Amino acid sequence: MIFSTQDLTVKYGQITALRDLSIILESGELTTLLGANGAGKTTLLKTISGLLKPTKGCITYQGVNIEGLQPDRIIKMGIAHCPEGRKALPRQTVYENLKMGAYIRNDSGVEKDIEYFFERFPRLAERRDQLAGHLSGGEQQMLVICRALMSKPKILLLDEPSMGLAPLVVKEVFEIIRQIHEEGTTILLVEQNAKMALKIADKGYILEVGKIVAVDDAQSLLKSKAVQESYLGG
Amino acid sequence: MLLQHLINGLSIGSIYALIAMGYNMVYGILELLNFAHGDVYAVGCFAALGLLTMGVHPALAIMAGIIVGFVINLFVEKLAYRPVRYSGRVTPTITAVGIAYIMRNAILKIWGPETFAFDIGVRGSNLQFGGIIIGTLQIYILLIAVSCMIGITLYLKKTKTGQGIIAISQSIPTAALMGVPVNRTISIVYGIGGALGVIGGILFCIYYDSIFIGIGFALGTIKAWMASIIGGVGSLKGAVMGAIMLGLMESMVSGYVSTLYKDAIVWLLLIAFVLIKPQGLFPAQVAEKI
Amino acid sequence: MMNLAANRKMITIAAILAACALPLVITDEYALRVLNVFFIYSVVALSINLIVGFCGQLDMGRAAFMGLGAYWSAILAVRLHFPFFVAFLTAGIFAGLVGAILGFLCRKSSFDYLTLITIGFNVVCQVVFLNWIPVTNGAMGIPKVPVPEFFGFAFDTNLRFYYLALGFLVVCYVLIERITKSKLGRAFEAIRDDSIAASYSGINIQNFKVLNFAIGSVFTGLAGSLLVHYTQYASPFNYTLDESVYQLQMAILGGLGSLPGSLLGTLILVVAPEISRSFYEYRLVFVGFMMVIMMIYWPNGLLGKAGVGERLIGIMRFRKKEPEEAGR
Amino acid sequence: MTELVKTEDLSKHFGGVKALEAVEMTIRESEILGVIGPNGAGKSTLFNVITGFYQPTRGKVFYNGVEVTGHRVDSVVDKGLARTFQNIRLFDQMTVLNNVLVGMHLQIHPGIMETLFRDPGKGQKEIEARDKCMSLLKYFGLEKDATLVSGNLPYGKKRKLEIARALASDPKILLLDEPSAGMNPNETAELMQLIDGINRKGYTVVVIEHNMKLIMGISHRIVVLNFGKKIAEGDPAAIQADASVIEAYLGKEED
Amino acid sequence: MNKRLAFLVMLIAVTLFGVSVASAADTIHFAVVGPMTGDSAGQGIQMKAGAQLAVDEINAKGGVNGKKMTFEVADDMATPNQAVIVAQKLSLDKKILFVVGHNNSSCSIAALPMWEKTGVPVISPSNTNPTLTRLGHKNYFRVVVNDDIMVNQVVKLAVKDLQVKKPALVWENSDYGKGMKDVALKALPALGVSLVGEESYVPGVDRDYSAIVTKFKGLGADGVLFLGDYTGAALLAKQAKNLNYKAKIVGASSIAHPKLIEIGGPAVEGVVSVTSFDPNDLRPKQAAFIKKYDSINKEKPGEWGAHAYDIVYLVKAAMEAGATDRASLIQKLQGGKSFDGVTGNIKFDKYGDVPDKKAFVITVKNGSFVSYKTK
Repeated sequence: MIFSTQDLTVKYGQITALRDLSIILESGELTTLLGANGAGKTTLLKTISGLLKPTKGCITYQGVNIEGLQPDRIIKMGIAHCPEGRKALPRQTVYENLKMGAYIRNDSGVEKDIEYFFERFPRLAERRDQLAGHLSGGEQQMLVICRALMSKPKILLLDEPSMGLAPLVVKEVFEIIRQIHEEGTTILLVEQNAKMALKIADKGYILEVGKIVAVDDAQSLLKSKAVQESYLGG
Repeated sequence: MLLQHLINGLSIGSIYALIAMGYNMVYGILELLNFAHGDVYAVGCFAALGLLTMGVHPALAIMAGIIVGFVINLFVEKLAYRPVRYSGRVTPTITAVGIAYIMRNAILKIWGPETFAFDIGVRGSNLQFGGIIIGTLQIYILLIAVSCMIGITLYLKKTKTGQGIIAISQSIPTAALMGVPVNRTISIVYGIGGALGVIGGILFCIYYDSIFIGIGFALGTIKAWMASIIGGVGSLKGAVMGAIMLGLMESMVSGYVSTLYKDAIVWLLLIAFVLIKPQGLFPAQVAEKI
Repeated sequence: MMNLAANRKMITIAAILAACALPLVITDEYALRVLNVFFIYSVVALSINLIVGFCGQLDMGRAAFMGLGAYWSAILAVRLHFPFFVAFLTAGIFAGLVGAILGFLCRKSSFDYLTLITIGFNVVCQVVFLNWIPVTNGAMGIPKVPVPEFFGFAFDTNLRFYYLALGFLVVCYVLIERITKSKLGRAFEAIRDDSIAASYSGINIQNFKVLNFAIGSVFTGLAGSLLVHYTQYASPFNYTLDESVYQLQMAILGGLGSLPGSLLGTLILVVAPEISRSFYEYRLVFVGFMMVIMMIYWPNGLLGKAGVGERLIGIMRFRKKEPEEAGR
Repeated sequence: MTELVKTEDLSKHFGGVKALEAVEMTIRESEILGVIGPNGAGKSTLFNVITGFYQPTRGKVFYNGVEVTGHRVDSVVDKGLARTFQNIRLFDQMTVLNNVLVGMHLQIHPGIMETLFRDPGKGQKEIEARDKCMSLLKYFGLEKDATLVSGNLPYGKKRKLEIARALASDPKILLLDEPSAGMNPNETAELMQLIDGINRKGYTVVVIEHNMKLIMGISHRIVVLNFGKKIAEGDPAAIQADASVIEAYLGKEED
Repeated sequence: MNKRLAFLVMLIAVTLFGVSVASAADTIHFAVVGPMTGDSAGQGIQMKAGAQLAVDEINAKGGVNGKKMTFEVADDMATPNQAVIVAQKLSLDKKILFVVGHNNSSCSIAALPMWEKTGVPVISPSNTNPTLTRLGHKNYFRVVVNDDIMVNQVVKLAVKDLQVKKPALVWENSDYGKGMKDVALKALPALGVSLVGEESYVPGVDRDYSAIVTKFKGLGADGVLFLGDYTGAALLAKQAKNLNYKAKIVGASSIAHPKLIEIGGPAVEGVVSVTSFDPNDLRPKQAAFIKKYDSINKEKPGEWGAHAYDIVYLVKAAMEAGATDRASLIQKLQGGKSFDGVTGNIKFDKYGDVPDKKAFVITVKNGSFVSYKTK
């Protein structure tokens, strides 16, 4: 176990977004988090990465409680959050976006890593000096994932990477995620596209109105009748 | 004559440009209508004056003034703006007006409303081309303005903190997720804004060999704001161009229309400009979403 | 519910009666004058509240409209010998018209620009008051403005004027309260809270903004007119930007969106400087601190609604910055 | 069935992005029309162009046969449209009742005399409006919250209040933008009944949704958008069987 | 709510009953009214300092007819509306015998009717606008030479002594500058010269005069009549020098201030000004006053301080001649003998002006003011 939350409760004003939520991530595993809009998935990721402060509960990472730390501290510890909605920095170039991803790094390998991503995703390389705001949706998503990886995270939090992307691009994005996973990064994936997410995941949590309602390995969830009905459009 | 008026306008414009750059740091990046900008840097300029009259070396006094501007803005940001950072537009605007009042009256209490000589021993000479006279000081000021602009642009473009600042201007949460220490970086933005203001303010004082309370609000905040709006909010280049346009406009109106109605005419021109070209000369693209 | 409404009415009537009886206790001419000025400034604060508090348009040049009303009235009364009530009423209409025109020009302007334009308009008005000598008599101003007079009854003492000013305040207060509680006021508040949702409720945002500006300006203009007939002297130095900010502070101190708050805020800022010399000397620093502290801890003002309902916050959000995040 | 709204070649481009491209669609009287498609497919843009919030780059919008292209939002609303929003947009500082009264903006015409010379809330028009709003609130189970500040309501009630506000203007067409977002299955079921009830009262309803259960359960007709284009139109059964829809939106069954 | 209510009640109570404590009858009370806060506070504070010096001297020597003098200070904030409120307050205070003030002509115009109601003599140290004494207020006096006299002398100085052929005019846009400009526009044609250019500036705001200088240079003006404040004059001189414009600068009273040289430096060499008070006056009486004032206030007196000082002594003289209350003071002042103060000879005419008072001419030479010999 590399990471866990215990009894996490988060409130927006009077609204409780998460209620006593506990999850566990095993090192090197891809865990997916499923649930309807407003179930609290994004809230959970924001809380982990320090954007939101839980009212109650505890977040443990490598045996240390990181609850309450500022986002810049948390990313330094090796947890990168790739936010939903393709949050590229639109007024900066592709290159600058990637460089921003390495904001916390002071080593000399940054340029080399950027070149590595450019090699791996030639489409980004082509647009190296274009403003990120001018990229297509799929390219932006690619960029945002690469940017998150630039910090060399041990855990990657991915928030709906397939949102609003064409099916083909979605496939591509999932392929990237699968590769990152294979390279040994621990991933927490939030997805609406439940079927695809479960296919590449090791384990899945199902969230409903701020609560975990089911947890199982991905294959069993994929086959579960209830899950199919609620989340696979059955 | 026209050429001389143009040169006069250009030199006032370049002073406005320096002040506007500092203003625009905050306005462009954090969207705060910083009514306190002028009065904060005026404190820095008066601090420099205080040291000068105590016999401190001018270079040291000016450095100290710049540091004072930097530090005051750090404190003001922490105490007055950070608590209302996410409270919409009106709230921080009003706190800024409050800070302006506090600063201005602090100056009034300590130094009073008088005009003081501001003499650092630099005397510009004049270059004459035909009938046109250009002061060397004017050239220096223009050079300082341009090099500050280049310096800031490079700082924002090439340094890590600079890139962090640009990221913050686009989305605070996203920047935070990149590991940008948001509060510290925003403090730096305010600090630089204050320091740039002091540089502009001190050049103003040197150019006119005098300092008085009005360099803050009337000649600082308001002109910087006008320049930012002419240039387009959030564009450093725009602020500089806007400031120079403003200087030229004032000079031309004084020279060819009327000194009596100068302020009114310049304001009316600005209002007309805003109504015709609300995005300014160098607009930033914004799309409203629902 | 019913009981509360009835009580409120009783309290209001009692307050008005008490105000009417006040001169029996207070006979000091100076105190009466301060109260008279307070009544008039209250109307200005109410009009600012209508514009800034209810409609969310940050107007920082209200003194210009006071000046427009004052000069219009002074010129009509002194130069053209119109009777008081004609000068007074047309001053309100004139200020309202100018407000409508300015509002119309700014109808599409964003928050920043409107604020800038109102400041600019204040400067322009002052320059015109100062320099359009044939009409405004420039820096020397227009002296000997006649005292208010209705059908031969002159309000020429502080006591008589007290009732006129009180009546003026009561009428303006009632009218403004009715406006804010009508369809009109709801539309203003809707624009302030969410202009997009407001337009989807069928509100023509631009027209209502213009209307709001015009109505506010009518009241400001009337107050300006009444004050000039009271001080009997119109001077360009009364309508400066500093004056505008001071008036704005009256509305802020009491609470934007709260009408009784405007009265309280005005009372404090008009009366307190007269009480204490030291307050007098440091009043500007005081209001400076007050503006900062109020905005941070008490954004709704002294009599604004308490709790989460920060009236100001909905006006224009930092959408790109998602206020709920990183706000710690 | 009469066509209340008709679009012709409706296109909206943002810079180089074609958010809507040559969409031709109709809204028919008394139907429940579902609009589905992946995020970013142009569903909200379609709403925004139809209601006048965006000016279309190309094409026309007709309402009851009258062209309304380029009209301001409020004048389109005046033709009998009302909507709710994806991210709830209430007047947060106003009371629940006042929110609904704002919704009635176009129905109340109190006149200057009533505004200025009657006690607040005592005018004839005002009383009638309040009564109507209260009965509307009652229908949504919000009558007890009428005097609360709307910003303090819980999420579910906010959603209902938004619908109530939209209905207050007595629209012919009600546009609902992801009304079930953030609702649990029970709430969603309740919402489905509510929408159905509204439709039975004679309102035409258009719904943007991701929730397939809801959309397939109540829609009479479904329009599918993808990349700004209409890729399919038909009754729920047909849509579920449509290959292009499955590929773009519902997802292929095989690997 | 209760706390707020209590606060409110307290506030009202304090206002209404906060009448100042009555004091012994054997003191002479008066008031100094001027801008004590804000941008022109410096002038009001000088008025206060001048009056204070006089009062201290008088009291140290046993007072006036055995009574000590004391005064209170009120702030008109340089705004007419506030001036009226101050007048309302103090004019009803029976103790107040007379008023030193106001500083701004607009404040005087606004407040004089109020002072007149209770017959308070108002003696201004600095209102120079000629129209003020023609408004018909019997209680109004000023010890300063009015602009009519002052500006006529400036014009004469420029045309006759300095041989200016093509004069240009700069005036500050205030009641003060405007009044002077009107006089100059009448005086110039009378001497047979016509103005080639006329510009204005906003005192305390405008700092750039290069457009004006460039314009005047283009018009070929050989002399500039500067009717405004010393800061403006100093900056104009500097910017003229920078632009190689060599016209003679002639000014009225308000530029004759040590700050002119401090700010203007070498650029103001040769500037000539008519003044009613010279801060470098070497005559024994004046020099003693200046030294004393300087040692207390760490600043040389300007005309405000000197005039306020004179006003107090002037009233002392009138009281020693038999004035006892407001009415008799006005009477004594109106028909008074001439009084010799540090600013010159004060004798009021029927309007309350001092037509006989002489203004003198000074010029800047080697970084200080010296007197200028007129022809």
